[in-house]
Amino acid sequence: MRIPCPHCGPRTHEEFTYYGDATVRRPSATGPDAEAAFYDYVYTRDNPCGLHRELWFHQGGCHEWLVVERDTRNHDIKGAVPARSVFSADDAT
Amino acid sequence: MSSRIAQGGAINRQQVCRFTFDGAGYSGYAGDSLASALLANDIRLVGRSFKYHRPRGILSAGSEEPNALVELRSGARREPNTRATDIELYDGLEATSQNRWPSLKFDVQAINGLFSPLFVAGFYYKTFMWPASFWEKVYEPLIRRAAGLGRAALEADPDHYEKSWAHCDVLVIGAGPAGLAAALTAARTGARVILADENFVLGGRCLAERRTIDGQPAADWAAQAIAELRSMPDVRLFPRTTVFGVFDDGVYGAVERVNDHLPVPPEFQPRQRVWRFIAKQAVLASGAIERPLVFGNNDLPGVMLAGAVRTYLNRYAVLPGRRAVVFTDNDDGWTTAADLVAAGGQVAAIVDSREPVIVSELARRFPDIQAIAGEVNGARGGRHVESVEVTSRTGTSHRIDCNLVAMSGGWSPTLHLTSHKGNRPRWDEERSIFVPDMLPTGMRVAGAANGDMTLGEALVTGFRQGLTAAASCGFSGSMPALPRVTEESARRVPLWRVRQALGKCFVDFQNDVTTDDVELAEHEGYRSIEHLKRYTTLGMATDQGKTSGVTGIALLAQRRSIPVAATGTTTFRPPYTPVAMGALAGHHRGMDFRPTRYAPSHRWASELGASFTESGPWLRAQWFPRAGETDWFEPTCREVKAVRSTVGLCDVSTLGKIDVQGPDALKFIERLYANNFATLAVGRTRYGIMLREDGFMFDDGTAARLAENRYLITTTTAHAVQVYQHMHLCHQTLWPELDVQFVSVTDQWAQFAVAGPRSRALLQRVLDPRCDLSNEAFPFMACGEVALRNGEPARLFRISFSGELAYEIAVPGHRGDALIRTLHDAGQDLGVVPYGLEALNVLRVEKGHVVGSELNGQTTAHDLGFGRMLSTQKDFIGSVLGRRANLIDPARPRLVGIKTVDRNAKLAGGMHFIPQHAQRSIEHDQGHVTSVCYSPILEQWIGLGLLTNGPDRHGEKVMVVDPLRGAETLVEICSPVFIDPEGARLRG
Amino acid sequence: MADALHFTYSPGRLGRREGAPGLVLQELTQFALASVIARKGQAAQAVGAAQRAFGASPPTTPTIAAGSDIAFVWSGPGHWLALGPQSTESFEARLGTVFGTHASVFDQSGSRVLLELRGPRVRDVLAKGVSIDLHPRAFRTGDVAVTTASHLAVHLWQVADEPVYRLLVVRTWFDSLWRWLAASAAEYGCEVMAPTPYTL
Amino acid sequence: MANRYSIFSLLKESLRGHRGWAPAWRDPEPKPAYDFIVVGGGGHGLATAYYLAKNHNARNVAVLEKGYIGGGNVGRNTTIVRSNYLMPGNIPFYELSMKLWEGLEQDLNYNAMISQRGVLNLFHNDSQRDACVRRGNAMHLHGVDGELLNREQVRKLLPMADFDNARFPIMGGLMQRRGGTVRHDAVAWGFARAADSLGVDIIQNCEVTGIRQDDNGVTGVETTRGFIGSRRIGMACAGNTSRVASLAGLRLPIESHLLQAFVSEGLKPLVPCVVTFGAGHFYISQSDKGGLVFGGNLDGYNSYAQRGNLPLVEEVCEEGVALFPCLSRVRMLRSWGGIMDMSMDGSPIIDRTAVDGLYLNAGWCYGGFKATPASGWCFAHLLATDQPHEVARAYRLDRFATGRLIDENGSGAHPNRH
Repeated sequence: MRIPCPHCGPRTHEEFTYYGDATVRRPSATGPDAEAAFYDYVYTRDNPCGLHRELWFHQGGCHEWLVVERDTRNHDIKGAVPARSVFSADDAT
Repeated sequence: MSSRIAQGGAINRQQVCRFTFDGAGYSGYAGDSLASALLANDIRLVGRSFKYHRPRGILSAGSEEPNALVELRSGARREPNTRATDIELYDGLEATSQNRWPSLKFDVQAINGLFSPLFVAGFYYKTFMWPASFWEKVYEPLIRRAAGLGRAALEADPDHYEKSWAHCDVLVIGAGPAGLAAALTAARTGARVILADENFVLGGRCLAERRTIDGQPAADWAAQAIAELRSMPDVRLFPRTTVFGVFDDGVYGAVERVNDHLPVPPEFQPRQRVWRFIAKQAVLASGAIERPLVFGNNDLPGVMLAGAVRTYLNRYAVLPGRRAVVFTDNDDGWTTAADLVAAGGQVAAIVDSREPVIVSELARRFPDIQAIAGEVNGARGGRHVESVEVTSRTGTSHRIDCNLVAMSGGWSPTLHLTSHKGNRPRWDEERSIFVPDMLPTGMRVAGAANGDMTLGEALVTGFRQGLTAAASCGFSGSMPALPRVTEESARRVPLWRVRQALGKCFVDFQNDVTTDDVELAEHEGYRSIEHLKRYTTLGMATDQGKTSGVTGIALLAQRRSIPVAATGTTTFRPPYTPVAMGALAGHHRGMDFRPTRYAPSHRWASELGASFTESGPWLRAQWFPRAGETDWFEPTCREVKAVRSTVGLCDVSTLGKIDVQGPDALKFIERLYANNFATLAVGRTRYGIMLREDGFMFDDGTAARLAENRYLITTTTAHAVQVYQHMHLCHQTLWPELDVQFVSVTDQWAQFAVAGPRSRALLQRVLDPRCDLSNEAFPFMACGEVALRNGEPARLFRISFSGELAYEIAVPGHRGDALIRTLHDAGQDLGVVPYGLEALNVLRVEKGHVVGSELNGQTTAHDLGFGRMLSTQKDFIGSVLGRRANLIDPARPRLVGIKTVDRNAKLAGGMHFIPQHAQRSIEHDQGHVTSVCYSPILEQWIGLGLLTNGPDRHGEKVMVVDPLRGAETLVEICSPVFIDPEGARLRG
Repeated sequence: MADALHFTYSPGRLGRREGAPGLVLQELTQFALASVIARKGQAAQAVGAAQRAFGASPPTTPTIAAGSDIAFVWSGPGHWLALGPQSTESFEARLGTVFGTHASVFDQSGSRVLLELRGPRVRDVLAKGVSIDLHPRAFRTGDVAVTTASHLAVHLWQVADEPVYRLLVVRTWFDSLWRWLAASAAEYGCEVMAPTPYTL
Repeated sequence: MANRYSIFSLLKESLRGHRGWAPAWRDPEPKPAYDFIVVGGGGHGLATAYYLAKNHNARNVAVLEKGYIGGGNVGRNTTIVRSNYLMPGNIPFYELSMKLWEGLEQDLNYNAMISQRGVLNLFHNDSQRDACVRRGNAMHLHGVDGELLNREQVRKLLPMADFDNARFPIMGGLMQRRGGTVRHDAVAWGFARAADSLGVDIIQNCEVTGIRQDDNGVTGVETTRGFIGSRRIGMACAGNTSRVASLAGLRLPIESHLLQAFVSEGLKPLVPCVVTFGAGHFYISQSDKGGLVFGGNLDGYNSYAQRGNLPLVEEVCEEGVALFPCLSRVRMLRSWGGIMDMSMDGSPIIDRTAVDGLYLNAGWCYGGFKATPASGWCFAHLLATDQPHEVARAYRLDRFATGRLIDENGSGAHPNRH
């Protein structure tokens, strides 16, 4: 696979480290259901057969985390954006 | 060279190549393949089949060859299962037949043939079950010896390999007429083109046919095309290069046989090179593979694919048989008859399985050849075909003497690469072939690979696909004038098997799969094509069913009375042809298997004769033996004692170091670490633990507050990369709002532990005298910038892993070697001693510090005695799930110290705790010993372990058992801190 | 020389002995190096500060920008490696003064080894371990790649059209990189030059 | 009715052209309802159906398979069986599996070529040795065989291994002699034939597209061949567990990952036992046909594609050649890819779900093949009795919430690192 790093250009996926689902969000540690929420966050996954938004770290490049949208059926990559932008946008909303 | 035709062919008759086969000497010419040279020397029997050990000859002239497999070369360079049809002849070539004993001609296991009624598909699933103990002892060894094909070398491969990357706009796979045409039009647009072909000569079937392009021989046209391509700067030609796999996003794997045409690669050159071609577009022009016909004894040497016969005639100038019978179900077979006649061979008959009307129409063109509308029922002969039995449509039978049967069951597009990404080909009922359907992104297909079987179609589709591929990359050009070519026809009426067979009809030659096997499998319910394949092993030999797959599918369809399209296909997977593992490994073998990381003191340590060991990627000094010390034990004890009594030096640069700056630096590390850092003052260092979000221990280390908004944190050697990545993850996805910057400075700082009662004295000699190291000015856990005597800057940390008065001093990486030498020299009269990992381990076990064997990913902070460090005042990674009842359960195995009750007894890591007097069984398993050492200070073996309810059991005696090695001993549970529990020494 | 951990780097000819070397390589020494990372939201200000002080704008794309004596090698968004001559003055302090609150500065002077590579086969050698496209249509003088060479993290940039490249590699990995480079260049012949002080 | 397989029946049939063999299994139409439905006609599903019929006398059982039986991971693995585990929750289960393997052929009357040629885990440094000792001792305390070999013993067994020029020299190995290999396809077919002969309906080309529930739990499944009713439904569809479970609204601690495996060209005997390389992630054995069967790590990213990429292929070959330098000239013949149910702690799940009557057998990571008989045995027990089998008690779904994890290699909740 070649991941289109928005900073470095397309690179072989060997340069990246995979982390997994980019749609889960770290819950509040103080809520009454914190433990259940963290269980969901840490352990359960949609694991879709199809488009998957996932985190990759450009370990062998710019050291940026990316959110890559990729089809798990055929590995087609739709795009990659800096994780910072995705997760900062989350904050804004 | 009795079968060599006097003239013609793409061989160099000036360059004779001598070679041996089974020890006997022969000769051929440069440009020959081993197969053509064998045929030229009238060698017809080349190998034995897998199961029945039947005599086998040469079926094809290419990489689809199932039969003619040999062991090439000898000794450490022996290569089993090498296709004679692929090997380029070189002077000194050495080949040996395989899978036969004692000789190729008299193979004892040919007796298997007599039992063939027993050895049907799946027979082994039905027997060898009784008695149960006989399988491994009797049956399996017999089967294993009989199975397998060639013998692998046992010695290390003396050759080297490498891997490389190449980028292009258009990759053209196959340099036959379609591929050359595609490369030409693409390259003329200015696009960057790579043209690769598995053969050692580019040209494909242009070299094998007597056809013309614009009035000139096809081979000449090909030579001109190649010359033009060679003249273009952005075109790269790769002969001897098989594109073996298609991977995601335009990555194509290829292997270039750089020097396989030489006895030994020239000095400094690789034997083979794996290429990763990165192509925006690809044109697949891989041609087609001819199908054998299925009739009795169709595996006899001398029965050959008709197209291969033409290759031998036209490209290699070899007449594979003097008297031939051509058996075909299509027009192309007739071309072979014509070529045979043209080459001076005799064609005894053409047997065409189609309607008499077609046959007689074609026969008009060959007035001298007997044409029979009918079929070959079987071939006869011992180790070679001697005659065929033929039945005509009218019912008359003939026996025709011959020593060559040229058979043609039509051509199957070589579309393997179109389906490597999971796309399945489509059955074209009209032409009775599978054709590419959905293609991998960026791939197009031209010529025979797409079912366009004639030369004219190959050129047109090649030109067109080359042009469109280039256009997709933004390059434009125009179609050249279409050349005039010899007329030909690819009409075919498929004959999947003869109606009446004499003898075994082979579908998969190498694996000895016959029509009977296919029928039996279907009968027994193995009806899916995948079941059929797996049950009969059809298509699973080294040729991966290149000549048998389509026939197998068609026969299954016939048997099930369903259309071929409904039967489906098996999946083609990389590699297209087998690839040497060495080529895929490339440079990364032996000592270069993985990179080695050297600590800054490495040269100094090796000068001192240190013994080194792997620590992850690092090579670290294990101990520093002195004259007379022969094992690890003496130097280790000596080094430990020195640290406890004088002063020791140890390179600790391998710890991960991350420099964290910015206004939110404190907030950031507060969230990363489980313990409190808010109260850490500038100029002070604190031990810290990190958890994973699931609440288990992740890593430990120290954080030094270098300035108001600057912290230097350390990680364990093992987790340095993971912690750094984790910090980025946390910053970029969890807390992007934090204004914090950090970078790994592991390599920037060479860092040495100076440990022992005289460490202060030693440091005072190397530091600027103005530097105050007194307890008041620089107490335990202090940190700061200092200067060396020569004025160079350094950092000093008063931290101690050994439990002694100790410091760690850091200088920029390139100054590390100088500093360690300065320290070592300056401390000679203080008794300074370098110490290695073994002593470091003893020192830390004596102090109860945990390392990787305790931080093993299965332990919690509570397990390791850090429970009280966990902050309850803040949220940090792991704070929520770390509170789960099961993670803080006191009954979990928790950290303890152990010492042997018998002071002479030894301990070993991995022993398990069992209560004294309890049975040595799992119900009584209470944990395990994580770390052990011989403490030269306590003069006995001690250790650390994880014991159920451990901290509550100090003073109790427990067995530690090692049933694996038959050892056990009684230990006393104690605090993990064996030495100086009050910490007086390190504060000294 | 003594400051680097070179087990195998020694001037002379490696690999094929006949003919002109396919690769010429030389270690560049006596440089100062620092990581510069812009503070949150301060990248533009950091760039401006550098432009004023050094005559070089730290680039926002993978390129290198050289000023009077300092060059900025792109290393990631808002992240550069500043490369300058060695001096008695602290490089980190010098940069720190310029960047002030716009960027954090981390001395890296001891962390890397810098090589210069040239020769008719330099692209072929690099292609054996570097996965990016170095064809002149894709990678030109002034371009930077933060990538891997034989699985080791490197900064690679082109300094002349011939082409000439510079390769910056982590010091403790250098020996392995060297072994790969020597093996990859062997078939073309490789001339190793004596180390020389770094210049822009 | 199926014939009994033996040398005698084979001889008899060979004399009459093998015309008398009965189909190994029937090809029945689905009935409107069954007492038990097992979703997934792989090794685990077929074994579950077999043991439901054999151990629990269930006579009305269907196995629903979306493609052809044995087409998933049971036919796409490296055929290794072993019980050399570390964690208390795992050892008894895998040991039950080992014992079932040892009697399987007689039980099924199908030769699956169970070959106890030994499984040798190499270690290359002190801490790996200690970890092997810890594991070997845990095995011994469970009554499972294991032996520690030193460097010289390993050299004698594997003279072609690299002892002289290795980046990570071999120090020794942990050998489980009862471990070995099994002919993978034969496991699926053997269980299918035996289950079929006990009346189990094996329904191929029948994909489950929905799971119907009422207030009392599941009532059946929608399939491409219509609705099929049942109050006890077991999911044994590793690789696709998340997809099938999502039909019942379940979200699981599982990711689907890709594992490639490889086979070389056929060779005369070379590798005498299963060997795992400790300085990487590589394992190798030799099949009865002579092919070297080997594999390595996961590709590392979520995938349902059943095919992988080149870097992993290269890595595996690097490891193979580093271990046995003579493999350099051996050719890789074929690669394939399977979808692994990677659970969050690397261990499986055999448990009830939040939906009554719907049971889960999942999360086998890449260890599912060796577990096949015990998984079927225990899952059948759970389906038939609604109680976990004694050796599978640790495989609870709620352990991820409670923290009673079974994390053999301490990687935490990172499926691709297990």
